[in-house]
Amino acid sequence: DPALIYDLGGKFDKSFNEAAYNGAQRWADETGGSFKDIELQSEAQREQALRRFAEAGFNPVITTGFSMSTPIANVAADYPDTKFVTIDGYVDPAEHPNVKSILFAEHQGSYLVGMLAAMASESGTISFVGGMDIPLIRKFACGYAQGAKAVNPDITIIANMTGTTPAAWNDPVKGSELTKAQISQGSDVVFAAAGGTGLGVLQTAADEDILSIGVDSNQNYLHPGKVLTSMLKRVDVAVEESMAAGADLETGVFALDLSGNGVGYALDDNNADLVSDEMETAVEEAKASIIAGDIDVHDYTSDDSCPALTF
Amino acid sequence: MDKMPAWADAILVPLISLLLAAILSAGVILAIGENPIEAFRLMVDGALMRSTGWGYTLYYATNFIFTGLAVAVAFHARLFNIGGEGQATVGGLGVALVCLYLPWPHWSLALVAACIGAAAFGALWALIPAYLQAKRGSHIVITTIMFNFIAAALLNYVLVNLLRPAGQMDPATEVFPPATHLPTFQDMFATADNPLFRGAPANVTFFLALIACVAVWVLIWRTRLGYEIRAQGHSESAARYAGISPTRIIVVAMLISGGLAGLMSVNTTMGEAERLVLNATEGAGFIGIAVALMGRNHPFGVFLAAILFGFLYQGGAELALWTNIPRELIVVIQALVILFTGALDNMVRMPLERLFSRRRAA
Amino acid sequence: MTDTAPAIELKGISKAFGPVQANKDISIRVMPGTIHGIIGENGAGKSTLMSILYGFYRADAGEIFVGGRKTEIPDSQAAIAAGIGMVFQHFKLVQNFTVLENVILGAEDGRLLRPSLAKARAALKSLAEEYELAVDPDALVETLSVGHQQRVEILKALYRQADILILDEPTGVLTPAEADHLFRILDNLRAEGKTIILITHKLREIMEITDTVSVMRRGEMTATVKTAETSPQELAELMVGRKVLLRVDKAPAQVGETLLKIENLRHVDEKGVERLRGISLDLRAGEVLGIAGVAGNGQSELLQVLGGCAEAEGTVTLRGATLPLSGAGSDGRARRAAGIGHVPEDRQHEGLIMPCTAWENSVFGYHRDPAWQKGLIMDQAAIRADAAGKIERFDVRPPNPNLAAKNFSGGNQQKIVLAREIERNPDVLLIGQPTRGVDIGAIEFIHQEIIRLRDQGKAILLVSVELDEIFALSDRIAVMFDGRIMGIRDPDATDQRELGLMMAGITDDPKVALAI
Amino acid sequence: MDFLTLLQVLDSTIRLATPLLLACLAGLFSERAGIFDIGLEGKMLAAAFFSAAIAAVTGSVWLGLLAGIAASLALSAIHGLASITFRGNQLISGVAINFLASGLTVLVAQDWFGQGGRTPSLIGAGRWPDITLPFAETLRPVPILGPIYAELISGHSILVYTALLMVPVTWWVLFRTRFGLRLRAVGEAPEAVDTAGVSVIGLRFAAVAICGLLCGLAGSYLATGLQAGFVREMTAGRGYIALAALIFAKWRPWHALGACTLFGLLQAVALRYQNIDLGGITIPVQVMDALPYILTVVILAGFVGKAIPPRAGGEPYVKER
Ligand SMILES: Nc1ncnc2c1ncn2[C@@H]1O[C@H](COP(=O)(O)OP(=O)(O)OP(=O)(O)O)[C@@H](O)[C@H]1O
Ligand SMILES: Nc1ncnc2c1ncn2[C@@H]1O[C@H](COP(=O)(O)OP(=O)(O)OP(=O)(O)O)[C@@H](O)[C@H]1O
Ligand SMILES: [Mg+2]
Ligand SMILES: [Mg+2]
Repeated sequence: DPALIYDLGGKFDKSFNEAAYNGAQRWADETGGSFKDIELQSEAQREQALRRFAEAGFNPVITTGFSMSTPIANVAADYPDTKFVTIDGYVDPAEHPNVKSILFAEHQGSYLVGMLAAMASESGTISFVGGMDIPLIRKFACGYAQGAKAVNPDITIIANMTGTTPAAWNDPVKGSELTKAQISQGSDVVFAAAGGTGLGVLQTAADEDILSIGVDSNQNYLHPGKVLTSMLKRVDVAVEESMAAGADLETGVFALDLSGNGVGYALDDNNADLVSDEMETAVEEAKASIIAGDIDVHDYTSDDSCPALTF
Repeated sequence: MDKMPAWADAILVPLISLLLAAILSAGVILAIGENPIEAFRLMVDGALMRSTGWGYTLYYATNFIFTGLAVAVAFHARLFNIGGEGQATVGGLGVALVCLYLPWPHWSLALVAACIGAAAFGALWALIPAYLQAKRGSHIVITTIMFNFIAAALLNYVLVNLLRPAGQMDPATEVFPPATHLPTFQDMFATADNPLFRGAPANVTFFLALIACVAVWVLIWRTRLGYEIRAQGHSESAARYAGISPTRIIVVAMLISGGLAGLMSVNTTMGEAERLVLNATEGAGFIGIAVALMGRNHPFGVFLAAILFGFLYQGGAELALWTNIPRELIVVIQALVILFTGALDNMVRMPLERLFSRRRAA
Repeated sequence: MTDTAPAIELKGISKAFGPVQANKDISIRVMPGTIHGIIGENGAGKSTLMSILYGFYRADAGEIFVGGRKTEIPDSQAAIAAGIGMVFQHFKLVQNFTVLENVILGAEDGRLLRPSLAKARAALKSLAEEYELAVDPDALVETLSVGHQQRVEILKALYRQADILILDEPTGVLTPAEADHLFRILDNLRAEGKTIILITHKLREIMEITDTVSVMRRGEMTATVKTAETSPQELAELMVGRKVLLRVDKAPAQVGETLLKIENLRHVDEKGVERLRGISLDLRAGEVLGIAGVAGNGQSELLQVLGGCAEAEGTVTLRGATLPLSGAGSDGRARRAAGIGHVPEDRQHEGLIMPCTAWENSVFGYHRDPAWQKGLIMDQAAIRADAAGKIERFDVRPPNPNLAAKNFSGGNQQKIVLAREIERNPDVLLIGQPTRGVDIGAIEFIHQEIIRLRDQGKAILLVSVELDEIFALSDRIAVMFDGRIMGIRDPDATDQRELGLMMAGITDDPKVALAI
Repeated sequence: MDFLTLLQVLDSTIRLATPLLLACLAGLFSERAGIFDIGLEGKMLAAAFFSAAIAAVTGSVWLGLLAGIAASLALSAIHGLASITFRGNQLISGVAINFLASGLTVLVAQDWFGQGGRTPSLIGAGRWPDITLPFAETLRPVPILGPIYAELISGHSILVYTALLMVPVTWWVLFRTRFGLRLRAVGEAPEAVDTAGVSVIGLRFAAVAICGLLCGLAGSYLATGLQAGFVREMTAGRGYIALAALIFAKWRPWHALGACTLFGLLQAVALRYQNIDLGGITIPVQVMDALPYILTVVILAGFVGKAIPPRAGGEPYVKER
């Protein structure tokens, strides 16, 4: 059986980890298989969970969150017959042939929702609320800004991070205040990439009657008609496919980007009225250009810099 | 003089308190629809019945010993150091700098230097609250809480902007060079045909923690400084009468306390992660308060309480691994243990005292 | 025998604190309109008995009758309802409340404070006139002198319309004048038909004011006698169970050179109040210099400054060498090194660390001496051995150096401190209130030790609020008032009356009078 | 900073200060009676969860409020039992309560809703509506005062006004009533209260209960006023900040208002101004984040000096040694 290890944010975060859980559940429903999963509660537990699952014969062992890459690198060699998957993490395939690293091109997805935000904005100011200030979140913000500027070069983009400790993933009150502050600075579309904090952002945006953009999972349903779209990161697909492949999993480094629908934006009944046909056409064109390589979306983590936005 | 024998107070009371905590915990487990006996069996099995389990239990215990001792030393001077968390965080920075920027021929030398680094950084972080308490009367409880938040921000800044290798996603330093890797229990005790402690993070730092227990005991009850710390803690006016400078004692006690808290990071950062990560302390600074209070601020009590909490951590991890019980159950069990052994102990002691004095009268 | 019921009758009262049997089967009757004295050694159980009567503690066994009726007194509320008021040995006042607030606490009328305060203000005014109990109703209690705080306690009881008033060691902290004043009040109260129970260690007071007196020993009531039919000697023997010397035997002093010279000493306390306003004194070898004065006139600060517990300005020389009075070298350690010993006024908060053992306390202040060190750690064996010796020589009971200081009785705690300071053989010994709250047996011993030290040629500075003690021990008496020395007298050439006037700031000396 | 921004910062200050103020006044009652309480955080958290959970289930924010208060009172009862009845260590009891609330809220939330320790999002009557004060819209055009009234003073939930009202109420209760006199006395000298014939235990339990009540309001405001639901650890250290504010305020109600407003303001400012650019040198976001804490330390060290707590605080009342 496969096993799934969620990152510290927990299984039901309505975004990243929950997407992994949904993928696993879908696989289980479709195949009738079963899987084991665990929510971590401490740093030292990372290796422990990997080892215990490997020893108990689970294969593959799938993990979410970049923090798992180092522990996997530490244990992989001890269990050569077990396949490990790190989602968002990178483990050198030359050193550890039994590890599959799945990375997402979040900047590309963010670029698309950035375009949508700029098109939907009437005030010419849009904003971003990040969770903890780490490079990954800056990658979201940077792609978002670049996409928005592609539509409207004069657009103002306000980017705020909730905090510098892990508590920043779970402070909806602060998320709400940040949103209110951004609204008062003129923002009328806000993109939240902030875990549980994002729920406060979406809520406040709905309360104050501006548009918001969800992240990771499709969060459009949270406030129908108020969430412009969600930046999708198909962790569910990655997990489902890994589970389906089972022990025969192909290892190595895989980058899931727009071309493979690894990232994207959500369009459903809840936001159908918000996204006009022109908007959709423009975004689809950009998507094609990105896939074709005509548009280069800058990846913040490639050089720790962002041409479109200063932090 | 006393109302009941010392052994009853030291052993019977905590045991009965623990039992009460266990019974209530079982009730909680029942309430969420799980089997408490099975849960307990899993915890004991995972934490105590296998060498690897012990390896984890002792790893966590090592953290709690250091932070517990830190709180205890400050407490003897009547200072409530809630800042163990921040001091350990900054201590980790000291460890990282020592391990990353100095070349080490052998782990033992690196360990000594890392200990100095950790203790120095931790002590430094305690120095400002101590100085403000001594000189300005700023309440140390508040300043140390504030310094926890400030430490988190500082570490975040350093990791994100300064120490993180370019291109790495994790806000963490790169892995320390192999020469600084500490021997784990596996390295020390496993043989070819008996893979003891396989993969467990317990390492030589545990023995350092034991040494720290003894050292703190000697310090508090055998040295002049300890004598002065206790005097100051019991009565500031008496200390002044004896020519003991309150400022000096406050500062020195907090430096030692901060140093001990900082030493915890040797275990997590050098021993386990082998790199500096963002939330390496994981609340051990706060657990240290409970450990110290439960251990009655005595190093041996701190040691026992630390093992107990180590067991709870590791047992809880096993529980989460094999059942659907959410990890928060362990937090609840910890709360009940702290409540019954630390705050409601008189609920057990009072009837026991009556029992003993009636038996004596008879 | 008349057939009036006793105001108070206790039958078979017993009370144990853990293993300590504080009261054993005690019975006592107090007739209305009388003053009944209770005496007994420290720890005899006097305070415990009265606290039971006042509902502060609950007796393990026994019955209480008030005015002939059996009364249950489970708490102080019941005692107050029964007309009992009590002034505790340690006042039960809220320090940062005003006098008025303290008086109405628990006896308010209605839920709002304003009407209660107004009513109490009026009542206090009439009580003050009736009994000479004037106190500023709006003063914070912490700013009041001990004597005034006691008045507040008495006012509290009277405001609650107590008919029976219990006073636990009320004169321990008062000057002779204040004590006289108190006794006048008690007389008035008795004349009005109120009943008073008075606990004291001072036989003179018993003889002066009480009608009957009960003696307690080790938790038991050993005797109740009519005051008119007994003598101080008899009472003392009943208390201690053996003969006691009520006065100190001493030879004339062999005075030598001046050891400690104090010039123009000034000290300002934390609140900015000038406590010492230019003190000059000479202390000579082989003499006891007694400092008399009402508590709070700077005697405590004088001891603190000389002992290195507080900073000051001025000059102090010891054998000609100047002692620093502030900054480095002005702390207690430096003073001890210079040869000044210090028995502090407050043994529980300064002289001892209560939770620590007797042997640990036996080197307190001297704990840095090389003799007590073995490398980096303290030489426990040496300290214990030394402590055992001191305990034996000073007859500390129980003779167990491993017992925590808090587990010794007050008298024995004092002996531990004295043993520590005296055995160091200091050239100058500062002693504050050596026998405060200590019973007759222990007082005798402590006084002998002080005189023995004097006869060895040491200089002793004695601060005491007990004029009797000052007279008994001193070779010269300096009186302090408001941070100044009012004058120095020869004990044989003065009397309590003159000193009492000087303590109140009244003097014939024009030079001093001008300075005030 | 223009006038409108200033108003918005102050508006945000009021919102952020409200839970702090309620918790701070809660602590004030408890500590004035001599019971130290570092469990404010836990009580707020429990109240936040139960008010959100019950509001989600019943759709009534008022029932939620009652449930939140009940939960907070239950924890208060534990604290009282430990520190008053059984004379336990008040600090340990507080630490235990914080752990208990942190674990139980998530455990129960998971058991009831299965959403990872979250309650469902509240809608409609499950949340506190913002109250528009009379004439807010009419007066808005008035220069300066109009916007202040309409933007800043009007438009908060009822709990905000309750919190503000609690300041004079607390002052009045403490300093103008019999109960207040006794409560203050029991925190300074319980033996004086006892010998005056008043029950120390009764008074202290009353104080602890009031503390529970106010923490209940604070939690309810967090989860059903500021937010639309509960998430784990949503108090995020506010209980500790309230404690800091209490010491800062030297245990006085009006000062508590000042201290909480100051902390709220610092947070509001830090939220709004990240990465300040000072002529080429950017102040990193971490500094802005830590700023409220740094300033707290600076203020404490520089301006407050020694804060003297109620004298009997933290010590159980023991008659017999
Ligand atoms: N609070 C206490 N706890 C335990 N033991 C105590 C306590 N108070 C007193 N004792 C013990 O009880 C004994 C009797 O105390 P008590 O106060 O009656 O002494 P005493 O014989 O009157 O001495 P002294 O005359 O010097 O005051 C003491 O020697 C002490 O060991
Ligand atoms: N609250 C208490 N808890 C335990 N033991 C106590 C307590 N109060 C008094 N004792 C002990 O009971 C005994 C009688 O004490 P009590 O205070 O009644 O003596 P006392 O006659 O008033 O002495 P003193 O003259 O010193 O005031 C002593 O041994 C004392 O140590
Ligand atoms: Mg005694
Ligand atoms: Mg007494």
